Amino acid sequence: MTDTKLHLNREHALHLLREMLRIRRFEERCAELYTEEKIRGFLHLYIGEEAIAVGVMQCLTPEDAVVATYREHGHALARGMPMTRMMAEMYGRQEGCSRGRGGSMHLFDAASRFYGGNAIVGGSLPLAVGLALADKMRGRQQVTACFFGEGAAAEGEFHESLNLAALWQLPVLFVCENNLYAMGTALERSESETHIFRKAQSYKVEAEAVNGMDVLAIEVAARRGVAAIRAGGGPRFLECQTYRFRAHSMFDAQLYRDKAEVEAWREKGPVLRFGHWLEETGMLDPAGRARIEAEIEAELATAVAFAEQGTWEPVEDLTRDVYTERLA
Amino acid sequence: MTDTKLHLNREHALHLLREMLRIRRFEERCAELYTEEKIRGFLHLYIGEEAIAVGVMQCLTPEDAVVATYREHGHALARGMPMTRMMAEMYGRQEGCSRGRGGSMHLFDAASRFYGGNAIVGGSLPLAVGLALADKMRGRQQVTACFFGEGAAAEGEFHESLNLAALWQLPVLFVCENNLYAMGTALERSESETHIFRKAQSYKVEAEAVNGMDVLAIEVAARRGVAAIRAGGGPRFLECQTYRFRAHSMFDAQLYRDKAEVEAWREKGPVLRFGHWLEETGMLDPAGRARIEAEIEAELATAVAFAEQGTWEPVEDLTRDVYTERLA
Amino acid sequence: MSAETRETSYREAVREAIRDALRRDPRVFLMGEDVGRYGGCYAVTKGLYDEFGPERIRDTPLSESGFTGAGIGAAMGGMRPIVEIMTVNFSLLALDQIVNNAATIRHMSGGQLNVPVVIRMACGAGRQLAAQHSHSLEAWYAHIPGIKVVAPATLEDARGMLWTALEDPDPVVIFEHVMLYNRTAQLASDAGPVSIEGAAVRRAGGDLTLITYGGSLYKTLEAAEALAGEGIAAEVIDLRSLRPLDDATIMASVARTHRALIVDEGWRSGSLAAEISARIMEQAFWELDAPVGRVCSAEVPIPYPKHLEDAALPQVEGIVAAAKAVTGR
Amino acid sequence: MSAETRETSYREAVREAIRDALRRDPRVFLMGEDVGRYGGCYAVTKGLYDEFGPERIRDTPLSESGFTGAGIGAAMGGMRPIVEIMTVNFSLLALDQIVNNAATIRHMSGGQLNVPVVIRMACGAGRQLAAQHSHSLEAWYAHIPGIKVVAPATLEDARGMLWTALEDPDPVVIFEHVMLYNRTAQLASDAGPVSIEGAAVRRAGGDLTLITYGGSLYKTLEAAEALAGEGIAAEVIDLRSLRPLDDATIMASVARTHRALIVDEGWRSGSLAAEISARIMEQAFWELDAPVGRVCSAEVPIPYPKHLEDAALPQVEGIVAAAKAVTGR
Ligand SMILES: Cc1ncc(C[n+]2csc(CCOP(=O)(O)OP(=O)(O)O)c2C)c(N)n1
Ligand SMILES: Cc1ncc(C[n+]2csc(CCOP(=O)(O)OP(=O)(O)O)c2C)c(N)n1
Ligand SMILES: [Mg+2]
Ligand SMILES: [Mg+2]
Repeated sequence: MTDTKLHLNREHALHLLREMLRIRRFEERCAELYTEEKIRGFLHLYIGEEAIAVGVMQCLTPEDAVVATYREHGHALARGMPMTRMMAEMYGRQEGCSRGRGGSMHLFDAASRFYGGNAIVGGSLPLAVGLALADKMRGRQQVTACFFGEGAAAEGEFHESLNLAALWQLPVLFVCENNLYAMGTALERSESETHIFRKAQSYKVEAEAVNGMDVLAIEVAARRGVAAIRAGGGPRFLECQTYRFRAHSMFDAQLYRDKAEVEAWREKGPVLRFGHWLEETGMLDPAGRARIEAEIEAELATAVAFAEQGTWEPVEDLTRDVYTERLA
Repeated sequence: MTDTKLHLNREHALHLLREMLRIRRFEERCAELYTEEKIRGFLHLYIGEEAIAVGVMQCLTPEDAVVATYREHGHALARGMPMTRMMAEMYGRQEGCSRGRGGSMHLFDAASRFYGGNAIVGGSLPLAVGLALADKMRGRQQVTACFFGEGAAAEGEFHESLNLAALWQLPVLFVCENNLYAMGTALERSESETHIFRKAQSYKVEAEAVNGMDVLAIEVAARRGVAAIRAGGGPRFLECQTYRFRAHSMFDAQLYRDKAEVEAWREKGPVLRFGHWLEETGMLDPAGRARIEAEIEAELATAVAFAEQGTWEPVEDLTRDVYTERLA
Repeated sequence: MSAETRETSYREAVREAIRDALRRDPRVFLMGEDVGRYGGCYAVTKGLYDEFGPERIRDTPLSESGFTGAGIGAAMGGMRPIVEIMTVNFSLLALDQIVNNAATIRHMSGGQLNVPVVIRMACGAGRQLAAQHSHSLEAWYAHIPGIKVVAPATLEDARGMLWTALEDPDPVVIFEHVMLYNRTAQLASDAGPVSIEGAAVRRAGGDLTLITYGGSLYKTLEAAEALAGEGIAAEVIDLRSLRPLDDATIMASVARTHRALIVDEGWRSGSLAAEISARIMEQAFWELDAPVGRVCSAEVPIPYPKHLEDAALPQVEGIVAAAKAVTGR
Repeated sequence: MSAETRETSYREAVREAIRDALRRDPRVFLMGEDVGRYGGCYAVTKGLYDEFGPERIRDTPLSESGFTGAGIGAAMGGMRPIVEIMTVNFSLLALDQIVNNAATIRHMSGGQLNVPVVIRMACGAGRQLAAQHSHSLEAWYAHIPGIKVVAPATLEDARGMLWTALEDPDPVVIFEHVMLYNRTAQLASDAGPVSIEGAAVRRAGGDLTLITYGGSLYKTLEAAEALAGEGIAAEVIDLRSLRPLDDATIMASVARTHRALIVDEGWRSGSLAAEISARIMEQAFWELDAPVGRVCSAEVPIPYPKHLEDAALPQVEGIVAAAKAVTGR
């Protein structure tokens, strides 16, 4: 049985900070690269929500599966996908993790059981149910972690998936990233019941709300959930209360919310707060912080260089892998 | 404001019995006519569940709207649709209420705002939401009563509809006819939460469970619900606990349930029990009962004769009404 | 084909195919509404629940998108699910999963992930089930790159294509026309796998090519017989695979007959028949002695009464008349 | 056309059409995801929320089936809803409502009930949005009896067809290609209603007929221009209405040019182009001097990188080359 208590030593604490910072810096760079037109299509930033992916990923083994949305850079990085291949994907290079075909919204990595990168809101939940069903039927002790926004909770596929997972007691950890908005639609204008964890409970799924800005709280809750799932207790649900600091995508004028609201949330930011706390507790000093930043900057520089040097998939390969090529 | 208490006088009590009996006898005849191959396609009988349609319809005005499923003979009759045009529809005659094109599963009647007759499980709930939205936007005090089985509650469209109705506080009376089976699938094998009214509550819709075999209980609950809706209180939800005495359709070997279970429920039958009670209270005597039966038999004979004498829509009219013909 | 044969129904052939797959491969399971205790809405799976139990003959709640998506996920997770959608009309609820997920994931992931799911569904009209239960949407499915689509019309194909579909690494949709289930024929006890790519010539003839599939095959064969009586020798091609289409077989036949008629229960506009006509236009135009014809369903929601349902669907007389028109007789 | 004109974008033309409808008829309202406070995912409805308020510019939760069905219900209840589905890909979630309900109810109820709903959606590729956001499923919709389907390509049509669609007693689906929104042109301030049935000849020419619609119109016009430079006079037909199709305009043109090429962003197999090719086969075969050609999208889920997305879609050079092939030059 996995230990559900968090043994917070300095090393682990700094690991958490570093992981969140890697996401933050990666995405800040992506936003710049978008302006430079290196990255195109839709780009959805996770900035402000890093604690969730980082906290949850601590509790998964390499054999577990991860299913995410179009806002999945953070999950992919925290899952351990190489930043090089991710950045190459953002560029559309064939060295990218999806051969360049997916871009920002469709990061995939079979090796780390990272099943996307799904851009239909709610559409990935049934996939998570199926992955967990396969694991259960094959007698494996694996967990599928399924991330999605609170907006997805209104879709019929949420409903059907929660019911199936609960009915069949499948090993799914549902992680709802409640950032209060679905594009420009505030939660209270889209759900009659705004406590998403209560919606989950209505399927008899054990569910709780967690401070999504607190990486430690997330990790503790996820560890508890994953342990219960591995023990055969069926699905668990975490509603992580968070906030997206940036626009929905690069095309969003943010007419639907006040600057002041955004500012207030920024002050609760997961990187900011956790950084302060580490300083207060003496686990981190300015030199240590600078070292981490420098390492990330180096990783990012490598990733950008890798993407820049990447190549385009030949046009002749356009229809490759629509179907599996088979030897005659 | 409508009175939510039930003033049960003898006349009303006998009306309820008669209405339930009309449905029962109509459907028994339909089953025979199916065997005689006068009626074809799918035929789903409501036998055992009559109290629900009859109880609820007492609370509606002619301006209210009704939306039902493929198991809707009872609702159509209780709504006041002429048995003649219904039976003609069962035969596929152009004198039928849907010009013969719908058959058993698609009874429609614009005059009584009876919007089908819908054969996609769950698919009619969004229609009910929309009808109620129209009434609300047009400032009318009307209610849309939406009937569906417990099996529909697993569909995504249930989820989306309940949320929309609750969010926008729409005048819908949701009536779930929980007969414990969706075809051959028992409720506990299809829902993690088997109390359907609790599912409704999870959308913050006021909901209650009612004995679906007790026409008076249904009427009281529906009257309360309709009054609250008309007062602007948003949607209400009734879970009516009932049982289908017959097979799901005419093609069902009923492998999934015991004869004994069916028998036990038959003893709780709505017609049987209410009839006994009326006898006990002295409201009904054998002569009175015989009179009712004779009247229904006459109505039914007229209906069958009407259907028998009905005509086939000319083949040339096949494509008529796919689009609205417009005068140039 | 020297093995013993047995009088079998199409329904039984499908059931045998499922049973066989379940026995061969522990990764195979069947999932759908009422496939288990009820025995399947068209009684196809009767008995399998008792034989294989609730895990492998898995009844689902009414939630087409959810369980179809779960089948896709389970396929990615290493299983070989057979998802049954009762009829194609209900598959409208599952199209997001089929089109946005099953059909895209391999390509979109750069070839990393496969979705070896098989989705079976009944389709077609003829049982007076009216406008919401009588669709023929094969053309829709055949439009989607990333999935394969088959329509077994014979018992051999119904028996043999399922295993081939399960061995295929990509998603395969199998259409079973409702009017075929009761059809019976002799089936060899050792009937083996059948390819899911490639059409079959069901009758040879030199005067014109009749191209069809699924539920319309037998009407077309009947029409060919009637035409023979009038001295017109029709070749009948059963497409079997609707995606990919077997252009070679079609064009080879048209090169011999110089005339073609397509029989397709789909609504005429945007039918699969249109695609075949367009391909003949592109690949065999100079061979044609007359325009390619189509016999399709009338463009109406299918009505309930028998005479109108019959009038809405392709029928033998209509096929014969259209074939004569194509041959100029 | 003597009225004052103004430089307008397609986006603004759609917005003006919506505003006009909302002003004219109190039964009209707009409903969809982020149509209100956000201003529409493609900024089409920006400003309307402030002008008309939350009842008539109604933001919905993410629930395509639910709110599309609600639009259908509201239409039956006497309103004139405009339902916006952000893009056609998400409409896969609403197809049960559109196909099983909107398209059937009038016929199935014996003509008693109408469904005067208008459903608008963006479609098409070109913005590097990859496999789940770039569909062209017009062919699917055009297959369904009971609905009408239009694809306004010009500003006049975008401005004028909405009101006509709202006045139509039957369900109308309007496709707006994403690459059109930023297009600008002069639009008359009194631009009036436009019929939703009937194609338009956008360029006259006697050597071959190019048939297209929606986002492909401008590529096709460019190709016609290039062809003119090579001495080939191409006529360009903008279908505008995809269901019903305007056979008369197509056949009249083919009767003059004897050659035709169809340009359609849908995947080739089962494309709308196939239907048009089949109709020309049936109605104008004897007029043809060469097989009708098709330029369609490659049969792949649309990939993200620009060079592959471009390669997947019809492009001017490809149209020119195909047109030359059809003319034998
Ligand atoms: C089925 C579907 N409908 C609409 C969209 C367009 N869309 C993309 S993201 C989004 C908002 C989703 O909100 P939420 O689930 O809360 O996730 P967040 O973006 O806040 O992380 C919408 C409406 C979509 N991708 N899929
Ligand atoms: C979307 C859809 N899936 C499947 C069916 C086939 N089907 C018809 S009725 C039925 C059972 C419905 O059960 P329930 O909602 O409880 O209603 P009941 O028949 O018990 O009145 C099923 C599975 C259908 N008509 N629609
Ligand atoms: Mg959100
Ligand atoms: Mg039931």
